[in-house]
Amino acid sequence: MSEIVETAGREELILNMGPHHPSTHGVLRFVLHTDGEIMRLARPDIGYLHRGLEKLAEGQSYPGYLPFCDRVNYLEGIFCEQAYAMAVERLLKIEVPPRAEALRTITAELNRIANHHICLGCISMDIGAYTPFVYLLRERERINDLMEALCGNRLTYHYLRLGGVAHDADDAWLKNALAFVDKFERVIPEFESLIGKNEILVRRLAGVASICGADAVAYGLVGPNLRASGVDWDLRRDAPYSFYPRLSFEVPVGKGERGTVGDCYDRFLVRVEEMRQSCRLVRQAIEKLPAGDIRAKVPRVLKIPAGETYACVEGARGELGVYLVSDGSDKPYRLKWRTGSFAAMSIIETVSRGLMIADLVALIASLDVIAPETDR
Amino acid sequence: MNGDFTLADGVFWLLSAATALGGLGAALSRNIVRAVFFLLLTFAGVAGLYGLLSADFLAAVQLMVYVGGVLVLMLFAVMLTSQIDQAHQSNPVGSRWLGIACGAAMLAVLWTTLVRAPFLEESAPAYAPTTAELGHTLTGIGFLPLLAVGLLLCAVIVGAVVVARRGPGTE
Amino acid sequence: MNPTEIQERLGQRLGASLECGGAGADAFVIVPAERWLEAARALREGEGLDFDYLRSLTAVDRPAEGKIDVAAHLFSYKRRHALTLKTRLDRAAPRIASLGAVWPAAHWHERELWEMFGVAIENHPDLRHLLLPEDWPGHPLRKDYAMPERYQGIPTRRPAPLAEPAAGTGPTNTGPKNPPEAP
Amino acid sequence: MRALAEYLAASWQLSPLGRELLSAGLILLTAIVVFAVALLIAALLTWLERRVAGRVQSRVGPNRVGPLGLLQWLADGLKMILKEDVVPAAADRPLFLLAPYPVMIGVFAAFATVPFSQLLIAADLDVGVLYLIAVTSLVVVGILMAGWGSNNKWSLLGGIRSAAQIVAYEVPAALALLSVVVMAGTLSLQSIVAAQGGWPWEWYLLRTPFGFVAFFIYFTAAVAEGNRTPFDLPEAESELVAGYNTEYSGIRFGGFFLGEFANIYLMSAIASALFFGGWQIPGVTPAEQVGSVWWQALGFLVFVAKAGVGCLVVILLRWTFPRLRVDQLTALCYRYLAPGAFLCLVGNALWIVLVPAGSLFERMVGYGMTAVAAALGLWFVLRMRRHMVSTGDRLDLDLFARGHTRAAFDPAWQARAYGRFRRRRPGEAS
Repeated sequence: MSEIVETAGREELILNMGPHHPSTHGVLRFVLHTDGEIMRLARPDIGYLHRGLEKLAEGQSYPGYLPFCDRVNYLEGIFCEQAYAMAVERLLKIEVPPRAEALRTITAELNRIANHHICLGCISMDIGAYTPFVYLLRERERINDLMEALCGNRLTYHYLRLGGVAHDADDAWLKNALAFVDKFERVIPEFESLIGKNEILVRRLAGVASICGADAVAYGLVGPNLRASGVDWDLRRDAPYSFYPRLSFEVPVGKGERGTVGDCYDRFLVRVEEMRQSCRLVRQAIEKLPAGDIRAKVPRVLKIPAGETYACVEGARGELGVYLVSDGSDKPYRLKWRTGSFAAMSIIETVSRGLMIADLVALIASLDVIAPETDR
Repeated sequence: MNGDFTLADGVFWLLSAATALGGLGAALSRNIVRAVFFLLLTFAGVAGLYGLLSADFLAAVQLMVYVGGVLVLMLFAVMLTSQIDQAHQSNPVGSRWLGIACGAAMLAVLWTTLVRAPFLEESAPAYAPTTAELGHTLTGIGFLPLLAVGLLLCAVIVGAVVVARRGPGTE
Repeated sequence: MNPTEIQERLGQRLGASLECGGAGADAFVIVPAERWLEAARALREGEGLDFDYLRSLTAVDRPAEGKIDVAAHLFSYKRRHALTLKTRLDRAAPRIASLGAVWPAAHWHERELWEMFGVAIENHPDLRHLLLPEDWPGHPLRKDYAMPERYQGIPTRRPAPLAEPAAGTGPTNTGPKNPPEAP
Repeated sequence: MRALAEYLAASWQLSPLGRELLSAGLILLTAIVVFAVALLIAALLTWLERRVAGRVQSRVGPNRVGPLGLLQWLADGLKMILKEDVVPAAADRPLFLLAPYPVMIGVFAAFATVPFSQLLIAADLDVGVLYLIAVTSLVVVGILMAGWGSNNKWSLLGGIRSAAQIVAYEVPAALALLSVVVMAGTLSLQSIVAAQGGWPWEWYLLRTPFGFVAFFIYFTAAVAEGNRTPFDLPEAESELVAGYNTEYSGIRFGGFFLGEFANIYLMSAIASALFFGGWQIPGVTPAEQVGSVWWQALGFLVFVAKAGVGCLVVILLRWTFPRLRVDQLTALCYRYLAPGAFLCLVGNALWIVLVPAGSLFERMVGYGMTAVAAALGLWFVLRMRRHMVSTGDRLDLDLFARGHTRAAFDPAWQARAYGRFRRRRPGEAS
């Protein structure tokens, strides 16, 4: 019945996981070579969500491409917008008003929390616990409400503009955002005690699929995945941009608390801690919110002098970069997205050798890979 | 077996037919997995016959051990076999005549036993509980054999653990 | 180390004077295509350079000049400096060595480079299409790429959903009318 | 039952064959009643599961069909019956088609020995406990049939996982049950219940420390045998799609589904009968119960309530815990549960030899353990309350909620804030 392939004296079962498998987030396919439950090889097959966003950019005006940015990764729209906006602003040499920078930071950190909600929820769901996912979605709903009140959209925000942001936040909004942060800071320890310290979860994640720091760097892992592997690097702190230089926060690094450094559990913990730090950042940014304009003067028809730049922000999945090449016209000549999921996806094949099927699921979830961002 | 045809007779014939059919299916099926599933019919039929003979304890044990244990283990072994897609033939062709000879010999033995046995005619089957009696036998007169069997099984388990441990560990 | 120092040191190691440019984080060095791998190695292992992180590897098609520019964005976690390593390939027959041995991350980027720009990668262990179907024709990110009208018999464009379809072209609606016609 | 048959046969003056046919008919009738009851229980459990899941996940759950969604199971059942029963082209057809039956037979036949009350039992077999273990072992055969017959690799993996799991966990489950059997000295479920008492310290759960441990071992093993989270590996959605029933649709899927839910009730019922005193009412001896219809009814309610609590726990477990990995699952069984269950069996056997029945010591142990259990329960409730308070949530156990949502923020503010983005009709003032 099943194709069983003889390779080097071993029998392998070839399993097709996806593109419509419950735990391949988005549309994503893995070809598994297994020996019973043990994996010999897991080869990702991506491209099911390739929308040609880079090619599309070549036909759009500079401001006109902004809404497309949200679609690069629907879970961290603000970051994608910000990376693109920063690239354009750098080529145009525009100063963004401080109030706009602060608003960008506030929304970005809220977006980061919302993204980690999904990621942590998916980790617990993929290893069998459904309820934490729903609890996190419930909290995330409040972020969606806030974003909707601020910019009218719940997921693909289109909040940033070149040189600023679209809408100003009034006092009521800021008060509500603070109220959310206050409540959410109390929710995090509860989440930890509900699922994060659950012995089954710990045993399913700790020591599983460790990625050492050298490997993480070599394969270009970024953000929480990189930090979980023990590399202390955060663009917000180490290459400061936007409003971050005026805020203080800590960068969590994986310590291998229950297993080895860089295992799935470290990736889980780092994200939990990042949510806590994001709360701090939102609170500080609201407290220090400067008065003033929310948008710099930008000509209506944008022509950017020829040149090129690589701008990156610390997105929810780590470094999210835009390589923008301009030829002096009003449309990008070439635009390249450098995304965290792309790198994370490329390491799966190496890391997955010798894991069990259940571990692969945990690995995919804990790397927080998401198909649209990989495929663009 | 003089007297009227009773319902118990009907049930007996039904169960016997199921048992025999299951056995035939297991022997003749060309698909090894199906052959194992035919055995399920045989085992269940035998359990039913035990039940009919008011040996309810034996019936339950038959189901538990043969269906829950032996059959599942067989299925396990079959499903984990690597060349399962080629193994549609349950027996190599060469030994068919040998099999028939063995079967005939077995039949002869059974037939002789059947003919020679002095069957006692018992009018009504006794629906008396057998469990307590069995328990007393096992802990009384049958205690030593029980202990011996237990020791043997223990040794088997230890042996199996040792063998299993050596297997994947050495790779 | 600041960009000029990096550029100088790389020039020393390769024993050639290199075309440099850019400022700050966007500083770049252009190396000849045949010294691509050598330059990458030098940057990865060179004393004081230590570029351990390949941010991205991509290309820009410049049909006017008959070139394809390949750009590798590099960064060093150890030294905290960045550099863009570039090379210019002949657009007619672009060929380049694989950087996979230097940075494993390059493998997937190179597969994308190959399918999107048609840049042949030498010594790539697993050169297959990454994002596109295996039999997709052409290299979409080239400037002169024309989308095929059909792929495997499937139209690649659909009529604008709001436009009135010309008679006989669009799919015929055989189901119930929507909105239902008033009785 | 036999008395009824004798009575009817005598009053109708039947021939011997007629008598047999009558008793056969009565048996058939009983079987149908048992099947119907089990089916109804399973169907209601699906409602309970979804409703509890809803409350656990701070949503409402099914509330459209019938009052409080109570008829949801009927709608689901109808849907399943009406749906096409798809058989994959490459499947092993007979095995695929037959697979749900062993599962259903295994579970539903076991209901015959469930002592719902002192008199309400279809067949009080002398080998009751053994019969239960034997009949439920049919389930695994059905699952293997499904896994193999589907000709789907995920199904096969699920089937093999399931078989390994059930075979492994049958050992501790049976041993844990035997440790009660040793105490009662009988295999008949009715007699085991009768040997206990109504008060908690008379239950086998709290009478000896070994019984207490044995209960948890049995419960864990039974959850594992029933393929429920945290042991739901055979149908682990995020790993094996849906395991052995991936390819099933329509009523055949319904068979597996109902079998699973009937199994939840079955295991809770067995636990209730063997460890929690079954239908025993505190302060009422079995002899007093026999005569009165009202005591019988109360006993039935007591039993159903105890089993219901068991079901609730199983359901709550599912919505709380992550799932184990295959190697952890088998390690748990072979390393801890099986030896533990064996120790309980030996411990209980020694207990009956060493501790005289009805002695002061035995009673003191019972009281002490009851106190400890009550303290543990209280601690659990308080802990839960503390967590609730710290997040600002409120305890919302209302299973019969008709549905309400709470706005995250002040609704008036939200309406005003969103209003800015509402598309204005032409001519409307901003």
